[in-house]
Amino acid sequence: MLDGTTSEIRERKALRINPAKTCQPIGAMYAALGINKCMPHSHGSQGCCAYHRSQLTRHHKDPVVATTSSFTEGASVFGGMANLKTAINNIFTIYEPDIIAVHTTCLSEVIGDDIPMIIKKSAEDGIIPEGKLVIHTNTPSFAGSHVTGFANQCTAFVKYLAESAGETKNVVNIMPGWVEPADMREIKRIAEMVGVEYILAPDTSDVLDSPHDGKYHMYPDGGTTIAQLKAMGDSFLTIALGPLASGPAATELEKKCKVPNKVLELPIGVKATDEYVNALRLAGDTTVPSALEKERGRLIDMISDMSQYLHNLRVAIFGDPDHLTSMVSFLVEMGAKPMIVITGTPGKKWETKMQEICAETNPDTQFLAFSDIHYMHQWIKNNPVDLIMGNTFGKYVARTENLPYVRFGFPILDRVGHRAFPTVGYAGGMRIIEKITDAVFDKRDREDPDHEVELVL
Amino acid sequence: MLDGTTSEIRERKALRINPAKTCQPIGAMYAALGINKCMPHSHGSQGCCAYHRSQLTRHHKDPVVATTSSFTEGASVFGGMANLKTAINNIFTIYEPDIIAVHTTCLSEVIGDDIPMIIKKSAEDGIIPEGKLVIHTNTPSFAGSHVTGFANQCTAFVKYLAESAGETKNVVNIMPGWVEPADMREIKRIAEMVGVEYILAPDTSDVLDSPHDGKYHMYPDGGTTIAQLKAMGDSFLTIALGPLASGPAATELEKKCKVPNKVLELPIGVKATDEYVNALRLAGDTTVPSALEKERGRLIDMISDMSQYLHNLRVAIFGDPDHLTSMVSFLVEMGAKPMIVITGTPGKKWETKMQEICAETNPDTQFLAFSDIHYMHQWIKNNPVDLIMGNTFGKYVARTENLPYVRFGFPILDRVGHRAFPTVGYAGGMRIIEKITDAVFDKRDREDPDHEVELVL
Amino acid sequence: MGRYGPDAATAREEMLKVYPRKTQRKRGKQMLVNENPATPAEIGANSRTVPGIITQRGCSYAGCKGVVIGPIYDILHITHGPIGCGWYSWLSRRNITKIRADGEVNFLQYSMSTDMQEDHIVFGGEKQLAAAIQEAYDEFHPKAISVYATCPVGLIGDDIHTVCRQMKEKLGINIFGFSCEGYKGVSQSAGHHIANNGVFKHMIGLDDSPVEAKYKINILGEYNIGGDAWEIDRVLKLCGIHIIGTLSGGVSYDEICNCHMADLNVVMCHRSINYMAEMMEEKFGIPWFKVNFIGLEGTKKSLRKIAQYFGDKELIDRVEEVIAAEMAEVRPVLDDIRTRTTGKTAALFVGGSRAHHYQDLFNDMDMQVIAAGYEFAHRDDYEGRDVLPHIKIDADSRNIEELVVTADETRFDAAKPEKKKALEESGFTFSDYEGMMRQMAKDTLVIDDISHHEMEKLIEMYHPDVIGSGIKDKYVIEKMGVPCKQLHSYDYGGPYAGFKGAANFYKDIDRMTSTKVWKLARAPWHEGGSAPAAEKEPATAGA
Amino acid sequence: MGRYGPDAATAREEMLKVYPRKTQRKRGKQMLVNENPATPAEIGANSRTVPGIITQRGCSYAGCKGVVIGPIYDILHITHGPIGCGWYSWLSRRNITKIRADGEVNFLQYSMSTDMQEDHIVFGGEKQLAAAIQEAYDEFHPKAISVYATCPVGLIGDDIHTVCRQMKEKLGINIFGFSCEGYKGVSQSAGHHIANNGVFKHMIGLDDSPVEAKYKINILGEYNIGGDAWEIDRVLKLCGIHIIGTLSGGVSYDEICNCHMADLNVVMCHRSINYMAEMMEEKFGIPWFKVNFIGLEGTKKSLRKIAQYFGDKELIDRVEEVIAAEMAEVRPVLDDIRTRTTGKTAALFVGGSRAHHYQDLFNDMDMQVIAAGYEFAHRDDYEGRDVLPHIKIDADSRNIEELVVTADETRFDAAKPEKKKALEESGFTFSDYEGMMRQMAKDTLVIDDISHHEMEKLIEMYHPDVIGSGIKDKYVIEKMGVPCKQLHSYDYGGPYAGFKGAANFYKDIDRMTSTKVWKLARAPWHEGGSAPAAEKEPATAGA
Repeated sequence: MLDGTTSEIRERKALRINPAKTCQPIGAMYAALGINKCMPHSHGSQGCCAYHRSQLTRHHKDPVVATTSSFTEGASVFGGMANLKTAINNIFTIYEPDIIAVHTTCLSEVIGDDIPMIIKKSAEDGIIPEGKLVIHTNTPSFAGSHVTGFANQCTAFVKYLAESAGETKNVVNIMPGWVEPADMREIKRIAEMVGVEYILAPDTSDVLDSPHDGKYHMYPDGGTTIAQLKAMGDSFLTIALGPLASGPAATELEKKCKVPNKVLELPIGVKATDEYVNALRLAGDTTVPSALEKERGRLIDMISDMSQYLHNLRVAIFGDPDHLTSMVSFLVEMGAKPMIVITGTPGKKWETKMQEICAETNPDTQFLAFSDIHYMHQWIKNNPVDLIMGNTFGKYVARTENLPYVRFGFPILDRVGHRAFPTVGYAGGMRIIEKITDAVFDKRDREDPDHEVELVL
Repeated sequence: MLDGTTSEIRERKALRINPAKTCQPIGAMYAALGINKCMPHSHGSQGCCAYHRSQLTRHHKDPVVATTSSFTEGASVFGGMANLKTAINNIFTIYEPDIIAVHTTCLSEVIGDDIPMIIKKSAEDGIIPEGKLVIHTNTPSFAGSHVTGFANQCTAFVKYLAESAGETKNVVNIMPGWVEPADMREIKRIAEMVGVEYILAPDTSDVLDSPHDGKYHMYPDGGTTIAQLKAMGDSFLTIALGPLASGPAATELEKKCKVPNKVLELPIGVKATDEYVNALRLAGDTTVPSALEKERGRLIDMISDMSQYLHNLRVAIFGDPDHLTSMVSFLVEMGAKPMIVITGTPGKKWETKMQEICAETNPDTQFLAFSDIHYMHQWIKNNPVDLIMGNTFGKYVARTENLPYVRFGFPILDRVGHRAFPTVGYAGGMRIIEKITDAVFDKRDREDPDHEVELVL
Repeated sequence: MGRYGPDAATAREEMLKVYPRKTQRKRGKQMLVNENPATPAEIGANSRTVPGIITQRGCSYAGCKGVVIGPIYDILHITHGPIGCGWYSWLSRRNITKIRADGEVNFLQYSMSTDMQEDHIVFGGEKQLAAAIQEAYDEFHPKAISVYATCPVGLIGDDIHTVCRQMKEKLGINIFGFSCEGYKGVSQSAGHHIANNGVFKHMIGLDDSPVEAKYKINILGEYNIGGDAWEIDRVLKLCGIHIIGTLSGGVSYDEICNCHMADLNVVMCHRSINYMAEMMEEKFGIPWFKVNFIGLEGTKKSLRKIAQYFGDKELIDRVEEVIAAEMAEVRPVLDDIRTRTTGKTAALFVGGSRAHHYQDLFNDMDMQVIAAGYEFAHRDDYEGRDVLPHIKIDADSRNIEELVVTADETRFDAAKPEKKKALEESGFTFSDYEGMMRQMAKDTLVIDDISHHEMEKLIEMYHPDVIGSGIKDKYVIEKMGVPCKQLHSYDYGGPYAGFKGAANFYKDIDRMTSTKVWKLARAPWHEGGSAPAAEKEPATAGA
Repeated sequence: MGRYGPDAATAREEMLKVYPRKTQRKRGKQMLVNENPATPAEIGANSRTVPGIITQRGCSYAGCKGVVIGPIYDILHITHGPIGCGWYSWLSRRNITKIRADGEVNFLQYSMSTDMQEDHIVFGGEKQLAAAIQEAYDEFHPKAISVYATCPVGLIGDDIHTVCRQMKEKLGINIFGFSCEGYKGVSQSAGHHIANNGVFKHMIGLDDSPVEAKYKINILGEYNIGGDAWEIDRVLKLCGIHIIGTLSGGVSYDEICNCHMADLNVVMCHRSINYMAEMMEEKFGIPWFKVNFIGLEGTKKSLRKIAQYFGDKELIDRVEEVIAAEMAEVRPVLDDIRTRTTGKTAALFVGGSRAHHYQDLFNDMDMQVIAAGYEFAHRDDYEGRDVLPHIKIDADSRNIEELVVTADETRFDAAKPEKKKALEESGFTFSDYEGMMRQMAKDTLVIDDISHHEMEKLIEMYHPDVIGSGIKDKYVIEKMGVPCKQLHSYDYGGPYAGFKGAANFYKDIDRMTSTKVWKLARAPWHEGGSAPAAEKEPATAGA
């Protein structure tokens, strides 16, 4: 496996090998799926839409519907207006969504299609039915990454929909960042436990982990409603989880509707979850209920019980910036040693932040944005680690190097647990500890000499 | 590993090799820990108590306190009354429980100590403080198994404490069977979702998975209260989960206080959970909330998505009868093939029931009660399986045969997840599917030739 | 009402009903009732997908890089463009392969890309591409590098072919590019054509080393999904027939360069590779005919035809022995399973040949295919190659290069066309393909580029026992309680080709159509009558 | 107030305060302030645990089967009794071992039991035991079988020794039993004595094969937890000293049968095995002295003493070289860690020798041991062997057999006592053990068989930086924010013996006493002042 990968690291300036990111539009599609009765629409060649749908489907093992402008060479030359207008007409007629969320692709970006103008024209031409909406975001594939696309789509919801009716309501907006449907459910559960009235946007729970009830629902009973998206302008606070994925939308909402915001890290691990809980508590002027404190206490207990195994556990990890920030912090909390941390998404600021997180305990940790899995693999060949964490693609590295592997991030195409169980929150922390210790001990139980196999840990 | 184990199976009538059960008293201790401010007391040699505490501690990774009559040879000759009385005095004085739950050991059983008489004598002698209680159960180690001991302790709660005040209350008693603290919490969560007022007894959640808050609480904020145990006599229904572990207590309660009961299998898997939920629904004359239906639907979805991998997956499994009944049913539901099912606990009736469960799809499944892991191992050497499930001791078999292993049952000494996440309920079902698929695919990802390693499943 | 649901014409109307007028007209042409299988009606295949329709189709890049060239394991593949296209085509098509010798690198495990950033879009990406090729060479020293253009590359005017030529000269290895921008054509099909052209120009004929084997053939249009090519190879080997190159499943660069040394090309997936068969015949004289190793009948027929082509009694006899031995193994499996599958129904919507070939497997199982259609095929794949002269080339196809191929002066083997002619005179057919519709039952539905809406309606009306489709439909179909077999990836099963593959397929379909999992969907408290409280809450059922 | 908390006498009073009068008196004798370390006060060790007190102690079976005999890997061990005892002693003590040759079976991986049922209790279990031995023999063909009696066996009067003798004759392998019923004695200690007797009677001296080595010793009372015995063996091997038998860690049956061929016995755990050392000296003349390979000073001293015993300059020099080389490795580790551990405190409550020996490791780290005590030791382990003549044998000890051993007529080596005498005249000590209290600082607490309550109080009052204890206390201690190092199992770490083991221990203690995990215990909303809403909810904090 990966037999061409050697330990000799050459500087690469032009060739990306085994990327740790994909392009913007899939992020916009994922975010749009978190809106109730929303049809994500890919304005470009139909291959983009096919690829995004396939990957999201393989990750979630659930239907992922989205439409495309199905560009051919003609559209690429003459512009995509006709295609988009036809698409809008077809979509509303056939699939009857409440809203279409158009995102661009590198193709329509390079052509320079003016989407707002096309939407305006469509409205004028009467192909947008009364009460229905078409919104858009620009998601050029040659900038940022899939996370940027998610952030852009979230920002577009605010730009197009959030309104101040004038009266501030006792409601908190929660922007979850790009996390799993199960994570979104957990983020809501925690907010409910703390007793805060909230709007979560977007919300893919019950949409991309929809129950099997023998029927197909194109628009499952889930997702943030348009009414909620509008009402966000009247909330008194936005808690934005994940600076990269949620920060821009929160900033936009503050600009547009004067809703102040707290941008927090994703609530993965003890401290990041504490910050989320504390923010909710302060927002709601309420107290943290005993049941939630006990969950927290069980996580602390598990960390303390396992700390001898977690101590100085050398971890190589790759993924998306927001995920990595919190996960690496959690690794530090549990006493593990992040050795190398890689994201494909560009981000100098992120690198600096990561250095700060590890400064005290792991000053030598390698942090690289705009890097790739191949680099991480080569680095590992030169620097031993005990564990690798990342999305499904990392399993090839783990296999090659015979190292324990914990799946984390997007996409996970070859396991099912991420669909059902959150990584965020205190329960998510326990899940991560379980995953890490299972991976490490499964290997030991298998490979250690007889006399080192332990009955107890 | 296990190099003495050959494929040649000889009939054994006297020698137990690698047992799939332990003795009664530990079950009584576990059940008693599920009562608020209760001190379990082992009436016998202090080694029993030490062994039980050690194993429960290693399983739960949490403090397990219990006292012992610390028999020496003298007590063995002259009877244990003096020891027990001294113990009762010391326990109430030093550790201040509300109740002491005495269970016997093989030693005190063989001696023939009359515990009720000793308790009576203690009361007369004034060493049981006002308002405090001492109860007892007989748990001879040479009959049944640890599960019998659990059932006996539960029955003792009813015998000693349940009362009919005359007015039947709109409350359901739930007897959880011997499941993990996390399972007990899940059983409560489901009852709350369905909207039924209940008393769960015993309840080890928050006791044996107590949060770390920097303090030690000998009696954590958890467990069934004595008031609740008493009130059980006024409930209108008992739902007893696990015929072996909970059935006798439910029967006793019916006999004593005329509370009718439904004895169900442990709610592991779809149908068994359905039965629990349905029993709650009917009891509460209420409806199953959408959120719970969605959990159910997510489990069905996961089973359907994974069915190609679960189909005809050959499983060898050992454990406790109630656990096995439901888990084997679940395996059948998901399309897997239970090949051999072993318990150490004696039980001809159980064997018959198991045959019925598998009759349609797996008529050739081997079911054996009063058997052992060594037999299962030898059988596997003759009959290939794809997966083994059982407690920690089974991992040696899995290692020897290089088979995927899923930990399930009691005790689990070498992993942490069972502390945090339930196996019961729909969420528990998803966890089991995750565990099984992870185990199978981890092996494939590791061992399959390069060209068979799949990116997606 | 037809036997398995409404009659096909009614069903077709029902599916079309919801569409806006123009879309209705367009889709109407792509949806036929197979009224007269012997003389198929004209279908509007290989036409643009209507924007806004939820389609299964992908793009030209996917067809070129993803399907045809991508599987060649020892070419180092570089996607020139933003990161997405290279990312999505990374190991996602299940082209399994084995390296030929220790020390070789299987580049399919790698995703390489120029990861174009905004400044490349603005200032051009040629330098980036040249540097990427250099870095790839330095890192891996491959024998060949292939470059794939993505949408923006064409628009900004990067000349990838010049870059490739220059780097080829500089590095002394084979380097070539494909202008397979995603917007070319109307589906993956354009990419297949572009790929065929490139393979023909840059690889075919590079190595004239003689191949020591009595019967030498190439399998064209076989991509080794799930190991199909290996099963075909296993069977052919048993017969004594040697495969030089399988284009392009589990194949090596060297094998492709050498494959013009074959006596015969047989074609599995007509759609994706008929160009190659034609061009190799023109240049080298190698005749071709269509085969089908999917399904027992097709496999037997194909083996016999190959044997007849070579004409040796020994080979003909050997083939019969192999067939007899293999059938003895698979027949009991089929006989058992058929007791459960007889009379069940299937529908197939996928690819450019599988929707046709897999009908044979269902026929083996005595199952009825009630509807079928391709994702990206052309009229000839539906109606047969006899329709070829009548196909009008539209704007979208016209911009795909048609190579002008002439006989190779030194390497054209005149004996082959002579042999072909002689065989044809004895009734043997070459360069033939009858298409899907001729094989389908009367009054079944034929739907090209089926849309999500049509699929939903189809299931509502017919509720087939199984549907063959792709990943984007799979969970839609299964939510409705109908099992879906992915025919692109085989749901990570397979092989399904040849004899052992057929047995695998039967078992999988048997499992899927016998599963009880769908029965779990309804909770007991929703079961009619028995659960009194259930009535209170119908709203939660579909929640 | 003492330096680290209340003064010891006050602390002792505080711990005793809650007890009922009789219990107070009893416990008072087992809790001392070490007022004059040079002349230790009398401690009430090896006395009964008061019923109802939460104790760490186990039973005689645990001491015999679990500790002393259980670790011999190639004896097949059968527990005669109900299932529990065999189950709990299955792999739960961390006696790690390696088989000596391929094809051997490590029986420690098995739990074998007669699984007594009610009818055996009623009608007697001898037949069941005989059948079990037969079945075990048929299944595994071991070289020896050992049988352990559990509580009911003694009460119902099964004669296991006769059954063993009969089966030994029948099967022709060594079979012997231990009457180690759980109620014997007051703790595991009784089981050690019973085990020593059995090993001496049934194994020691069975094999007179000469051992080719210049310096031959046995290590007694070393159980190879975490590989301690292997580290000791590594160091001794470097010195040129050969271990015949390590009783009984990682040892084989044959090694024990042959170990009377040694020149010298050195004793690690005095409590569990001093009987054996005495008996071997009486029967074979082999002198013994106490060593301690836990801690750098102890290890160095022990090596030097062994070398001095043999008296060869070559060996004495070699030992110094080894010490120098090993110290060069471990010293930098210790020097670094000591910067963090100096002045930190520890308490140790465990076992029968570890609570003493591990104080050396803490001393190495410049940590203060503020309190210590054994779980099952006798007065001599606290006060030193000079107290032995003054110990009154109570009822619980009297019923443990004292073997009467005399010199073996043919095998007693008279040269050894002569050598011993000569060395003693030059100031060398044999058969010595100074006990724990002499080593402990003045006014520290010495607590025998510490109870749960006393442990809680101790932590409340002193909050030591680390406590060495066992599994039953571990999580109690850690809930209070104090790390607990299990000194029975080493928390599945180790080795801690010798030089490399010392380094392991320093690292583990450094990690544990430096961990920040306890700081996570308090949620930020409970931090003083900064979180205004926190004040509303103090009730939930301790919930």
